[in-house]
Amino acid sequence: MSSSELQNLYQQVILDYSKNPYGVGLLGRAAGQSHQLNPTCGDEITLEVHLSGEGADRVVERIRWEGHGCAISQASASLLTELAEGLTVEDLRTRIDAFRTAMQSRGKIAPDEELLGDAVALGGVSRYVARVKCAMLGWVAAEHALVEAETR
Amino acid sequence: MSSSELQNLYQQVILDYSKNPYGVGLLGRAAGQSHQLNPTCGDEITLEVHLSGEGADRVVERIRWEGHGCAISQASASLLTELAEGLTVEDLRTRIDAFRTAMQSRGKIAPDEELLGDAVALGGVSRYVARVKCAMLGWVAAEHALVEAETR
Amino acid sequence: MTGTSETTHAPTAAEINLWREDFPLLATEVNGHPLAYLDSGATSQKPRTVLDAERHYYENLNAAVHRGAHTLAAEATVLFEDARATVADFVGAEEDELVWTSNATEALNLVAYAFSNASAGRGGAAAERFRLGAGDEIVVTEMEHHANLIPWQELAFRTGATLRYIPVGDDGALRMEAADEVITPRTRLLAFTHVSNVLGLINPVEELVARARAVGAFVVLDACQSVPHLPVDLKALDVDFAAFSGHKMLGPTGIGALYGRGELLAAMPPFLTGGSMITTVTMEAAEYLPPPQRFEAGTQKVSQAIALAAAVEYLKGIGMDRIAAHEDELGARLLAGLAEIPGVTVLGGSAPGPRVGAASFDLAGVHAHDVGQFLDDQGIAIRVGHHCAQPLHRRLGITASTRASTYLYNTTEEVDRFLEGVAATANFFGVKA
Amino acid sequence: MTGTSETTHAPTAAEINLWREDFPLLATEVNGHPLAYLDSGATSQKPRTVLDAERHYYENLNAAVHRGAHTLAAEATVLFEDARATVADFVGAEEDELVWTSNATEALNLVAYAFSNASAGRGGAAAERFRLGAGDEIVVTEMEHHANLIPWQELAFRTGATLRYIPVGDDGALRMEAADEVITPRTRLLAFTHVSNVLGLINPVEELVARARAVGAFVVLDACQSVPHLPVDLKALDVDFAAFSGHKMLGPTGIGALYGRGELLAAMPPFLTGGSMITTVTMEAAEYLPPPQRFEAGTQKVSQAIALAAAVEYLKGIGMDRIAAHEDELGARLLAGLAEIPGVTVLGGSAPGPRVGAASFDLAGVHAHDVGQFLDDQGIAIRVGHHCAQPLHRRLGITASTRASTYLYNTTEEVDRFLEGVAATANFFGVKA
Ligand SMILES: Cc1ncc(COP(=O)(O)O)c(C=O)c1O
Ligand SMILES: Cc1ncc(COP(=O)(O)O)c(C=O)c1O
Ligand code: FES
Ligand code: FES
Repeated sequence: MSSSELQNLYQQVILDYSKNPYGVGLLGRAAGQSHQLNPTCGDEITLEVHLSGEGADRVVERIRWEGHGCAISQASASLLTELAEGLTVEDLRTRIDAFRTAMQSRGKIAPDEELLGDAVALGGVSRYVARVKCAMLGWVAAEHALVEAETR
Repeated sequence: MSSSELQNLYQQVILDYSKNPYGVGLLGRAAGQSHQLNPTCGDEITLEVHLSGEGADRVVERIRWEGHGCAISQASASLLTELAEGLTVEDLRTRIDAFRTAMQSRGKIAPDEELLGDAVALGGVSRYVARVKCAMLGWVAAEHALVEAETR
Repeated sequence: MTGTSETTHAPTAAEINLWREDFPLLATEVNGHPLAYLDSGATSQKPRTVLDAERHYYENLNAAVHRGAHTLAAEATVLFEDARATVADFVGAEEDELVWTSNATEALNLVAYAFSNASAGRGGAAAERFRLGAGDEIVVTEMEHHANLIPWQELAFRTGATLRYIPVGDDGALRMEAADEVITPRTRLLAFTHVSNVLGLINPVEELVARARAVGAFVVLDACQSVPHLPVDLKALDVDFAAFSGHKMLGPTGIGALYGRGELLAAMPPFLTGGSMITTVTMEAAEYLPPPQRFEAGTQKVSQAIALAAAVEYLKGIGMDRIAAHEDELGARLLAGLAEIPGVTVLGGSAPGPRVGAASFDLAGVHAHDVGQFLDDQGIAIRVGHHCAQPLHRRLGITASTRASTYLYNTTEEVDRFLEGVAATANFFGVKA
Repeated sequence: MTGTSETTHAPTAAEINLWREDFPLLATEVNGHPLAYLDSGATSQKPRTVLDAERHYYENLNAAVHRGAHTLAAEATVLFEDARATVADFVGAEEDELVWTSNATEALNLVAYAFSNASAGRGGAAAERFRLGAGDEIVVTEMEHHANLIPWQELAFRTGATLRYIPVGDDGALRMEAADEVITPRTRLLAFTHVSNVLGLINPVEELVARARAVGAFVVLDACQSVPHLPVDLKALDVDFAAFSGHKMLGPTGIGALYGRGELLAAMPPFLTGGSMITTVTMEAAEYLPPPQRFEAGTQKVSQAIALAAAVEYLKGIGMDRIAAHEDELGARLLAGLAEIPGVTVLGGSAPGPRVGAASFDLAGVHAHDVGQFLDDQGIAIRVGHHCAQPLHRRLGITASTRASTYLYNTTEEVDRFLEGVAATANFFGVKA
């Protein structure tokens, strides 16, 4: 019944992660934390980055989050969490940027699999302007949490 | 150069009265007074009705007024003043009503010469919605002044 | 259920198809499907006559109204004021009781700010009745649209008054038995919605007005969702103020209206100030025109008012009772259909009517935006989210819902397509009954 | 005299005739004569592309913006925000520094009420810089349009601040030497018009801004008569806020804009409240979105914003420098011609330039409305009255004046017809030199 574009938007991996999200549950005492809200729908996320190491070698140990939202936002936060583990802070930043570029391209730029791994499943979102914020919610939270970690 | 309609609007009697208005100058101690303002242009008039007699026999002795405005408003106040002298209060009321009816008719009802005398020269005004207030200014002031005279 | 369907002939499918032809946008394809527009609660589509009225104005008469004496300006002024008379008459008001605003939100803010200005001493003795302060109470309901909630919150903050509210029950309806505790002699103003934009429920106006009158409170009615869909006579409803929006009733964006009882508008200090609303201005102070001009500062929404009057003529041509009867049928079909889909909970679905042709629902475990995406993929346009009523959603235990809302141009086939779409979505996401 | 005419080629008569064909209304006959529309200072005529943009929107995309996820709504939102970007860029602003309002009057009221709300404690610590009270001063000028005067009077009344003004001289120009006495360290806000709607004079923005900056005052620019007629870069002018109206720049009625410096808008409490401007709402309080949404409560002026962007594209297509050069020529012709008519006194006529293509005059012994009537009889549409500037007229010793104001579509023949008409009117009424 549904179009191939829609099936591309709701890929199996997205449906799976939305039902079984990854990394849910805050631990506290994180290096950085951020709360983000999507004003169109009222959904929110709170996200922690836990780091180890110092300076340029600082590494993301884990991300934890809590929140509510649509399938896309929940899957996206899960995919981010999975992707981030073990990356340096700089690396994660680069990938967030790459993800944003793809999302804001209105369907013109496919996400780079080398940088984004399974998160390329979210590529279809960028054709749906109204849903880009859903996909970005967790990633924007991570970006802010990293800034917080730095300025603390 | 100007159309016959315009010449009908600015008849000689109107031009004459606008240059030499009749009844200008307040006397004070009037039975009724009213101040009216035309909000479209900011022009104003203050008008007094001086009465004699009592009850149903009350007669308008004279009207006096002061103000500024366009040729039509000045001529109209003058014509009203001339018309009113010697009429009973009831009579003047009737004529004000007749004048209003003609003015608001959008060119459909000619003023009644028997009731309105020389003021029929203002008949052309009713085709010009934006100018009806000009012609009515003095007459509305008289109407209010009569009400004031009554309620005092 | 609107009280009109028994006596009025609902339109036939053939009639509706004729009306549809007046609405160019309804012929659009979306995502490869014919558009089924079920989002009129957010904004309605426009018939050609409305678009033509606006264009005709700009091509033939456009000029500044209530200013200047040239022919175009005079004719534009007549059209503009005729439009006011048409719309005022449509809701049972006098001409000078209808103030043009840019939307219903601004109309509600106008009242709130006029009270606020009166409370700051503006408007002299005549405006004393509008002054609020500590100890005074403003009452709203828990089902209000943000437009009929936040202006009162802010008014309370500015004046020191207290905001209270009539709660809704688990079934989504107003808990009228609680109203007696909330509406007290301290209540100065009661603001509530005629029809909930989420639940589609028609509130008991008469009862609420009676309670407000009993304590001497002003009544503000949010008529945004009633005026477009039901015959409404504001005088008969006996409210003091009412607000509605043009874009929800076949008119253009950028225009709304405030109804105010004549003697109240006449006593109220102005809100927006500037040109076209004054008599005399010095560098020190200004004197203000009587209503409605007092509340219409600056260049007027001329083409919008004229187009809204054309919309009202269109609605009158069909008849509001027939529109209500038609939507009543569609609404009943919506409710019955949704009740059969596994996992669907209709918000306010168990509350006793009356209601208009709109329903919002929750689909267990599936976010409203995902439901909306599936329907959109099939060309079905509905609204998802909190519908500017966060407190009501929170009260009902959810963040967002999916709303289908109908209008005169919707068909039973569109409602059925919507119901099938929801069923298929439930199925796709594996929702269990 | 606009500083552009030396370097820019003014358009030829043939070019202007081509532009005229884009404006359907200009082909109208009025009272048996071809219309000569010389009232663009009040409101401008609209090119077909603007009307088409609006109609195209309603026929193809109309939906609620910034709400819901369906395809139409998403596309409408993109168009709406693109329109904002277009108009913001046109005046040298960033997208999020441009707030849609219903006209310039509302834009000025928005600033005044935001200051008022800050003064009532709203907006928290960030808004402290906007708080006014006794001892604070607001400065305007004696030539302001009521829209840039009364909102400040009312703000002063509400907050206890004092309103002062820069006087104009006998020649109608601002007495800049007096400005130093009026603008003092007590001055918190200076509001003035870029171009006088009566005199056509362009005020010395740079000088006034410098004085305001020297005392730390905010600057509000009324750009109603500049943005339609001159190249304007609000960032380069370094003002804090500016207001202009769509209908005066080829756009529809019902839309205007407020420019606000980003960091100021971000710190300002809201004015109108309701839907589409919040993040979280409880029954007790609301949290607000960042600008520009924070200041755009309720359903947006969608079709109007899109049409205004089309108007801006049209203006850009011609080039504001060329429009200014053309109006400069027309204005010079107007002034020179009026100077030759017996009994005519041009308001501000003896003040040194620069000015736009507009002039108001007094005809000795003949009321402006009578002059207007004679011109209208010949199909010449001009404006008569106080032009919403009563204090300026009073200062110049008159109640009303007659104004001719030009735009890109006016021809030298129209100006000449106007001048002949004034001369004939003077003759008819027996005006002596
Ligand atoms: C200088 C000036 N300021 C303000 C305004 C008010 O504009 P609007 O009536 O569009 O709000 C006008 C035009 O009427 C104007 O010319
Ligand atoms: C019940 C109700 N009140 C108020 C509003 C606000 O109307 P607008 O956004 O047109 O100002 C709406 C619609 O959004 C509504 O449904
Ligand atoms: S709909 Fe809220 S995050 Fe997607
Ligand atoms: S124009 Fe003012 S009274 Fe006629």
